[in-house]
Amino acid sequence: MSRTRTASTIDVVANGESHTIPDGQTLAGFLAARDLDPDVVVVERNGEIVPRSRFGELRLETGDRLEVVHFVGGG
Amino acid sequence: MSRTRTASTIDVVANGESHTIPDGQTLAGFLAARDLDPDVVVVERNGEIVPRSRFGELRLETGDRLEVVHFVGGG
Amino acid sequence: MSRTRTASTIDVVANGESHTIPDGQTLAGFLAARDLDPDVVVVERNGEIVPRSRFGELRLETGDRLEVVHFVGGG
Amino acid sequence: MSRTRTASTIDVVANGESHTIPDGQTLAGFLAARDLDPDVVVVERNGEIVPRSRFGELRLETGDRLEVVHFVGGG
Amino acid sequence: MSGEAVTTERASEVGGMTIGGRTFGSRLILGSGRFDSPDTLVRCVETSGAEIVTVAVRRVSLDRADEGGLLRHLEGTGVMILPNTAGCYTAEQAVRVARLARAAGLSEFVKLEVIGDERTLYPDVVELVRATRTLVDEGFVVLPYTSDDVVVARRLEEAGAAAVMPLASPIGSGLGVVDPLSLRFIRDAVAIPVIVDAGVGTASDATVAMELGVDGILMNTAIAMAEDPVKMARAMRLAIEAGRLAFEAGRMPRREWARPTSPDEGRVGE
Amino acid sequence: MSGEAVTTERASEVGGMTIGGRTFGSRLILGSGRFDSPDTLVRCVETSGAEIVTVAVRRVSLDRADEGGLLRHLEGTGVMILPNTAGCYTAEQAVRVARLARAAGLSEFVKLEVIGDERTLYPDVVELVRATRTLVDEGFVVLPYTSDDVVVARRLEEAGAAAVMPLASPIGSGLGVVDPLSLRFIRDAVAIPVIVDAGVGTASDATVAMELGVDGILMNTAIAMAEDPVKMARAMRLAIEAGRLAFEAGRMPRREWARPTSPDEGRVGE
Amino acid sequence: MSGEAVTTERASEVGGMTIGGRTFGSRLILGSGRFDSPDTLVRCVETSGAEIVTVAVRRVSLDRADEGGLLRHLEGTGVMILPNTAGCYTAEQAVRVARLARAAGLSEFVKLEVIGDERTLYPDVVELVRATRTLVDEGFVVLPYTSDDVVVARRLEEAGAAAVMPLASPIGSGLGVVDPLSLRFIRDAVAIPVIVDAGVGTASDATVAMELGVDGILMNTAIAMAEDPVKMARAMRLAIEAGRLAFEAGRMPRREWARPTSPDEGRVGE
Amino acid sequence: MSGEAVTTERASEVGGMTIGGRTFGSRLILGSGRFDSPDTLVRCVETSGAEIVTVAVRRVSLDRADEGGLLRHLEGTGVMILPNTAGCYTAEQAVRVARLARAAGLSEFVKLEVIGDERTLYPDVVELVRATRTLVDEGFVVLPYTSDDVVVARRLEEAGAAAVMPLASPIGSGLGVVDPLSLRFIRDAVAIPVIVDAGVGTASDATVAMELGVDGILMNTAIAMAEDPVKMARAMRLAIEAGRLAFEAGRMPRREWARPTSPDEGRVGE
Repeated sequence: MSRTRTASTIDVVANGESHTIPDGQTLAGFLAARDLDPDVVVVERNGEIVPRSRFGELRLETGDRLEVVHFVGGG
Repeated sequence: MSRTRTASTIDVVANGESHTIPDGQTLAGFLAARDLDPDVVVVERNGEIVPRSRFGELRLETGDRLEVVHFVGGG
Repeated sequence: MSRTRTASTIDVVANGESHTIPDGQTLAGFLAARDLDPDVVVVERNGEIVPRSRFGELRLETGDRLEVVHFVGGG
Repeated sequence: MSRTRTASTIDVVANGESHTIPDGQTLAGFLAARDLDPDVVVVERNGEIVPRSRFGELRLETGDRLEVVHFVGGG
Repeated sequence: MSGEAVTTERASEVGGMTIGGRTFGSRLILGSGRFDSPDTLVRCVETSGAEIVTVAVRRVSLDRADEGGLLRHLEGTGVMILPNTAGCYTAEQAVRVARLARAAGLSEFVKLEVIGDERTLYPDVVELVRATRTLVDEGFVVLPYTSDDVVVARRLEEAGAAAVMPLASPIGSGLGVVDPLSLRFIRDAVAIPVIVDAGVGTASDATVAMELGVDGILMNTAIAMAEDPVKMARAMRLAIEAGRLAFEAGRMPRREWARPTSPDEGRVGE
Repeated sequence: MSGEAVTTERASEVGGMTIGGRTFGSRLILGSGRFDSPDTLVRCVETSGAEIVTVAVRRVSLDRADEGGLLRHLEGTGVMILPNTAGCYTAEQAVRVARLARAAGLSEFVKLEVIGDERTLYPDVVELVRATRTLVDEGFVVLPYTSDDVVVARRLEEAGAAAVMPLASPIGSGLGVVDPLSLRFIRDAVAIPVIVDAGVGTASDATVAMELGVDGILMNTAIAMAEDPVKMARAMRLAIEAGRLAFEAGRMPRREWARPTSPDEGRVGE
Repeated sequence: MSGEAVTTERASEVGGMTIGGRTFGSRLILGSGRFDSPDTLVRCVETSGAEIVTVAVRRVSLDRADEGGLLRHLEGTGVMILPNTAGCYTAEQAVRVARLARAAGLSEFVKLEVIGDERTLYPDVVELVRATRTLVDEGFVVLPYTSDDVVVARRLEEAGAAAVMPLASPIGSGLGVVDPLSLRFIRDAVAIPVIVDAGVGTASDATVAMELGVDGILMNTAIAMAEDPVKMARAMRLAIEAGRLAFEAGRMPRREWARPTSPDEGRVGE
Repeated sequence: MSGEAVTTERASEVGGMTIGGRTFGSRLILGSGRFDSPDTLVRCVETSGAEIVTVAVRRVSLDRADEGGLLRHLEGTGVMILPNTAGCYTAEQAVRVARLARAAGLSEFVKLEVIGDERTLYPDVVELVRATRTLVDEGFVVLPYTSDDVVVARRLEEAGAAAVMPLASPIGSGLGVVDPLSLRFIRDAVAIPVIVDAGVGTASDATVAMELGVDGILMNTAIAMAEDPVKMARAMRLAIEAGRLAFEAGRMPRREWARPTSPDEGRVGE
């Protein structure tokens, strides 16, 4: 969070923490940059679920709030 | 309920059953006519509880719905 | 038990009841006369178990006490 | 047990341990020497219970086996 | 032994309980239903030491002279009358009956019942919370009969209930404390008094319940339907005191293997 | 409240029990083991109302001055001392200890224990029956600690035991009444008093046992090892009375479905 | 024995259960939490015969490569994934998590949890009913984890739940069926399947629950935390079948007195 | 599914038990009393997988042709016949019946019963130990039906019994395992097999018993008097296997407070 912010980056909040990402990065790009398989996660953006088919086109914007979840063991 | 109705009587519903009473009878009179001690009953008239102090002045009207209750054994 | 006793009969007690049988009858004969398969019964005579191999030769005597048992349902 | 034995002492076993006592000591004397109240103990000598009335006259002898017991807390 | 002396004795032994600002010397609340006569009821009140007696609100008979009413009989006992809303199946009905009860002028206390199932007489806890809120707003001191659900108990407390009254087992069943753990959960979760209501069938049930640390017990059928109600009333009174004392005394730990109470050492002839 | 007044009160409430021709006002027999001090023991005797206190027979210390003995402390309480044969594993040992105990001159009563297993402190019932016969022949009043086996109980009665004392659960375990059915079998099978001995852990256990119809309870650890022994002693006294009263009162029948205690008819607004 | 053969065998023995229009051959639902490895989980799925496995919805780690996800491991087993809303304390949270779960595209099924108390993990039944209504309106097949309150169970059914999942005792406690009566009340009161959820600790708990006539059991800790989870999974499978068969077979009546199984007449030497 | 295949499957799952030098694939011993027909018995033998079936010794009818005998029916099943001495009240009677049974030439095994009480059918353990000694001396393989008394169990082992068969509750009562602790005491105290005999009423009772670590169960009424005996026989077989597997698997620890099965961390929207 203390990284220098340049004109080419924006800040988003994902899973409760701030992330500085390239301006114009898509959701698919955001996941790929973190080695996440888009087929096993579900993403909510600003309270709305993003259909998996739109991961490639959706560009993240400053202040976006993301929840990126998957299934884990639970009873 | 099949009793003859004259000009000087009205019908009220008390505890779910119709009662034909003299027109102008007060609540106190209604109770007295049935040997009920006004000190141990509570009366609701048309959904409103009647304070005991008003039993003497309140005149019943045609179609009044009364609940006359008291305490019985219960757990 | 009140049957007439002649010279040619004797009385034995089997399973608690008196039986009048021909004098000289063997244990095998006793069982056969009652349609009992000697292979599925065990016989005690006067407190001693009779080996099955001796059923044919053993002649019953007056006053003998027999227990003739088999297996029935039980828990 | 390692005390020197003289002509004037004898050994008895009391409550499982050997005790060297003056020859001729009575049971009463034995108890008194150990600060024991004769009224609250019971004594068995060589398997026989000694009546309390005989504590004063009974002289212990070499090899006597004593059980000296009392009541303690127990359920 | 007079009723008064008894109360004094008990109060000094196991304390009383305070509900809605009033303190009661006895931890036993007695239901007045199903007694064979008002006289038996009164004797059970006296013998049990109860200082609170519940009653139901029902229509008077308008056709024949009524028996005069329960209150006349209970007057001499000095107990507090606690009206219930038994037989109500919605919050609205229960609120209506509570208001009628209060209009009798005895107190602001009400035992709130909102039943959800006729066979089990289980409460409808959703309606119960609603009715509690309404009545608390109107100034009632509300004692809701509830399930043994700890979350509901806390909601009732938040709604302003003066106590919670979870069941031990179904009303009138006499099955005793079926789920002691849930009652302890409630005891630990709320600050208001916990009164076990319903299910006690015999004295040991009352002792078991009190040992869980609850504040009191409301019972009715166990006494009224005992072969000798007056004797059972006395049993219950002692049972509740015994359970409370045991709770306060702190029981020994349980262990699966035996442990001698007489000393191992010093055995004869060893 | 003085100990004497208490005894009077209780005796009038639930009667006492008669063992070997002697009548006792209290149904509680107190074991004297494991108390933190003789003073606590004495206070528990008084508070519990016990009129019989068990003791063990052990060797005195010959090397150092002994503490003076338990009897001195109990003298003032007026209780009957009941010596036990705890720690004996054969009939012969138990008989020997019983004779020593009787020689103390207090009474002919003995609580007969013949242990068969060190971990569970279960009785050896074969030896127990033998020892009972011997001691009865010698004029003892024998109270054998036994299992909950109804056949053994009857054998002990036949052997002349003055009472049978079946366990509720292992000595010192505090597990309560594990097998109520077997205790009732015994209660129904013998004419002599049945005293539950061992296993009671808290007040409700005592109430449960008494509700089975037994005549009394012998307890020790439940009181001695409670956090507050004196308070638990009081709890136990009330618990036993409550259970006895409930037994005599005759409990209501159990039922699985609920049954209302307030009348179904006459409900408001129907 | 292959998983498939097993399913066939069981289906023919005790039938399966149908929830939300889907039929499952096994009456056991397995929770996937607390296993020491995905491999153990998969083996337990196979050994238990479970055809439904619950999972939780949690944030992925954005900082380090994640382990790849549970789904990859379960893919080969052919089970239906049943997401839960564990950890939610309001209807809103639970609805949100349910929507996220559905967006994974696996099914419309959701195990609905709305917790009301952190220590007991008891449901908040008021919120639970609200959340059920919302999710049913959105087309979900809702399986709510609920208390053993029969009135709430009926409300959930009215709200459109596809099954009700009452607890047997607290989640992860292993205390078994604490209140069998309440579970039977529920079984009798609703037409939808009843799945016991939470509390089973060992095989006999599962058998006891099934003998009450419920349709299935959801379990997790009892298998995951057994010393040998795979063996316990097999035990549970058999235990559930045994309980179901016994329920269908109709047990003998209980009686307090003994009754001989061998004939009284014809005894030797009489 | 054929009986043989089943035995193979089970043997591989939970092992068998070895008594008196003979190994049996099944841990279930079936009593043959009270069945509605020999045919039902035979089907229950097959379905339960039992390899030992008990029978009683009774006088044949000398007046009318007898039904042919139980043995003919059981011949095809391959089970071992285990004669009992049911109905005997002294060691002498029991020894006599055991000798008669052995003279049938089937085996040296005998289920030894010496009853001490007609109402409870409790064993007379003093006579039982005597009879065991006599029969062991004569070369019998003795399986005594006994109480749940650990000391008696050890005495029976010392007397040469090949197994001990403690009751779970009275014969024919169906009350299940009343005192699990005593059964575990026995299990820990003897090296010979422990077979629970009497009291099992439904499948879960069998599972509970097996989870205590006993080696097997003898049952009769629970199957014969079920509404559908054949189905109950299958339930029992699975219940025993489930209980044994759970015992071997090692159950999770019990805890009073809940513990989540889904992770606390990573919840959505925190």
